[in-house]
Amino acid sequence: MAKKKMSVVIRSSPFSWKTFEALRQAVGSAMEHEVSVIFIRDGVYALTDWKPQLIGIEPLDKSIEALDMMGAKIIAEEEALRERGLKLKDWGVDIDKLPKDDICEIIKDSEVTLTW
Amino acid sequence: MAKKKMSVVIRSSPFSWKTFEALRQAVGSAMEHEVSVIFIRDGVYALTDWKPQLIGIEPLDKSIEALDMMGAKIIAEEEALRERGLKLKDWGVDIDKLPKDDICEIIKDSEVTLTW
Amino acid sequence: MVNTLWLVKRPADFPEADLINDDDIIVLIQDAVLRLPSKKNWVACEEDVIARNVKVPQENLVSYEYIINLIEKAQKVVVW
Amino acid sequence: MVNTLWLVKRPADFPEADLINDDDIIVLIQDAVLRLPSKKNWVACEEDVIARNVKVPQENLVSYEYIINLIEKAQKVVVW
Amino acid sequence: MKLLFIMVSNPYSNDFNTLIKMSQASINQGHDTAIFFMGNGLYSIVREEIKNLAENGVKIYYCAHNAEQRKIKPDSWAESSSMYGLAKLIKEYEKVIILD
Amino acid sequence: MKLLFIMVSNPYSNDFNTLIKMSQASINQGHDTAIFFMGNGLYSIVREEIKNLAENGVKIYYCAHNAEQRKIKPDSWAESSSMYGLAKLIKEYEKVIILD
Repeated sequence: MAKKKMSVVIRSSPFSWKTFEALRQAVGSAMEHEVSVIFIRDGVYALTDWKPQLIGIEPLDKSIEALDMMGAKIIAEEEALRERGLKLKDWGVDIDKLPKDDICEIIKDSEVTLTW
Repeated sequence: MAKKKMSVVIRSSPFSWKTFEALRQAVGSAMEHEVSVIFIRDGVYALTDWKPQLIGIEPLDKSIEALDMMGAKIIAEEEALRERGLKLKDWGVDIDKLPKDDICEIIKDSEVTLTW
Repeated sequence: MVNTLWLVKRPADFPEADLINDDDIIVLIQDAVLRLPSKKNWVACEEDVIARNVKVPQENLVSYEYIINLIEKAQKVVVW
Repeated sequence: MVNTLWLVKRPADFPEADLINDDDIIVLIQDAVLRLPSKKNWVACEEDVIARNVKVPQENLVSYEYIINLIEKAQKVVVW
Repeated sequence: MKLLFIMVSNPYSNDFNTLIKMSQASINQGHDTAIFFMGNGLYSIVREEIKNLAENGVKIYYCAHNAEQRKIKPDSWAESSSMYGLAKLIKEYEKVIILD
Repeated sequence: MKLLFIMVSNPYSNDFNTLIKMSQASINQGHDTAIFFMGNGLYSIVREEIKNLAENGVKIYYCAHNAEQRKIKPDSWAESSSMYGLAKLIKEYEKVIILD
């Protein structure tokens, strides 16, 4: 019943309820585990200044704040941001921009990986 | 309130309930309209000898028979079959293998096109 | 007159080029606004664009009301 | 020992090559059985293969029970 | 114009948002607007937004077979129908938009 | 082995079939098997196949928030839980498989 290293990976188009559910799940997990929430490929759009409510989805702000408060890491893929020419929104929390290689290492190093 | 020329286009992976629903809808429409059911791209897999029940989906046989009985045309894209090396199952009904160009003409010529 | 109105929902999932006539129009909605088409004659749903915070030329942005008007004028609508 | 078991559901949606170790194994399920991987060390869910009537070498076909055994032996499972 | 939507898509999807916004815009402009729910589309029929559309004048139909299969009991403002019923709607409506 | 599935996927999907077949195979081999339903996964909890799995010994949990949001009332053999409850299950179960 030990605390685990967990990666929550958001990797496809994030403009959906799934992203909200993924973060809600990550917040719950961060209470008990060492969580990294990792945004790769099209998943990085989730961290830009998009407007979920405009398409009927709940905003992510509270989840992102909660993740930070509970010491979870939030990580965005550097290459994915660059290729898409994206800028991160200021979420008021630390977001690590890491190259793909480093992200692969974090995922490999996790005991539990949940992909969304 | 006239009878219409209708295309029902199945174009993506057909191993799902959606294909069953698409054919059920096509059967209903064939009672009132001039229907062509068109399988393109990965949609052509639907006409091979696959086993829906094995993955919890209802079989298509009755729908295919009903379409034929009501005079609907069933059309498979020649190029899609060739590229995938697929053979059609003998459904006991006529299935036209047509080149993409001809299929485009049929779709253009339809008053209603429903894509699945 | 608009012939066919193509309602496109996913990026890079365009109708086969052979299907599109010169007087057709493409309307990008949902995630289709993430990648702009190389074809002419397209518009994008403004709300879907703003929601996703992507860059689309202002002159291509249209409201839902405008899309409904296009649908009315088109001979038919195909969701692709 | 199997390190990571990659459960792949969609054709051509493979994990980034950097993620896969030599002692990992790829298990194809659902529509992933439509395209065979270029990597070594993979098996495919027999029922999903038969359901889709696709050609997969007999020696790569495994039952659900076999997949469960692989999961038990693996250090972890990642659905990709 | 008479505009018909066929809603087959999954619940909590982008298609749901598109459906709501487009049918509201359509009814706002005075068009005769209808939605036919079938397949997994049925799951959305119980949402508040659909009830609001119905109150605003959008006609709501559904496939009774799919509803029963999914154990969904639509409210009385939704009209029970079938694939044959859908075929007749397609005759009557000038434009048909499928969301699946 | 202790094996946990997290079911988030849409109803009538390929993931549903995978979930049923894999969890049955797991319980057949004597593994401690559980399914946690959340998001759109909740829609599948009312299906007969899940009840059968429960009767065969698969433990069934669900996110109460998602159930309420979707107006779904699971039977009593399913245990109401939360995202925190899921976190504790992840502690306890050795392997976790997410279907979304």
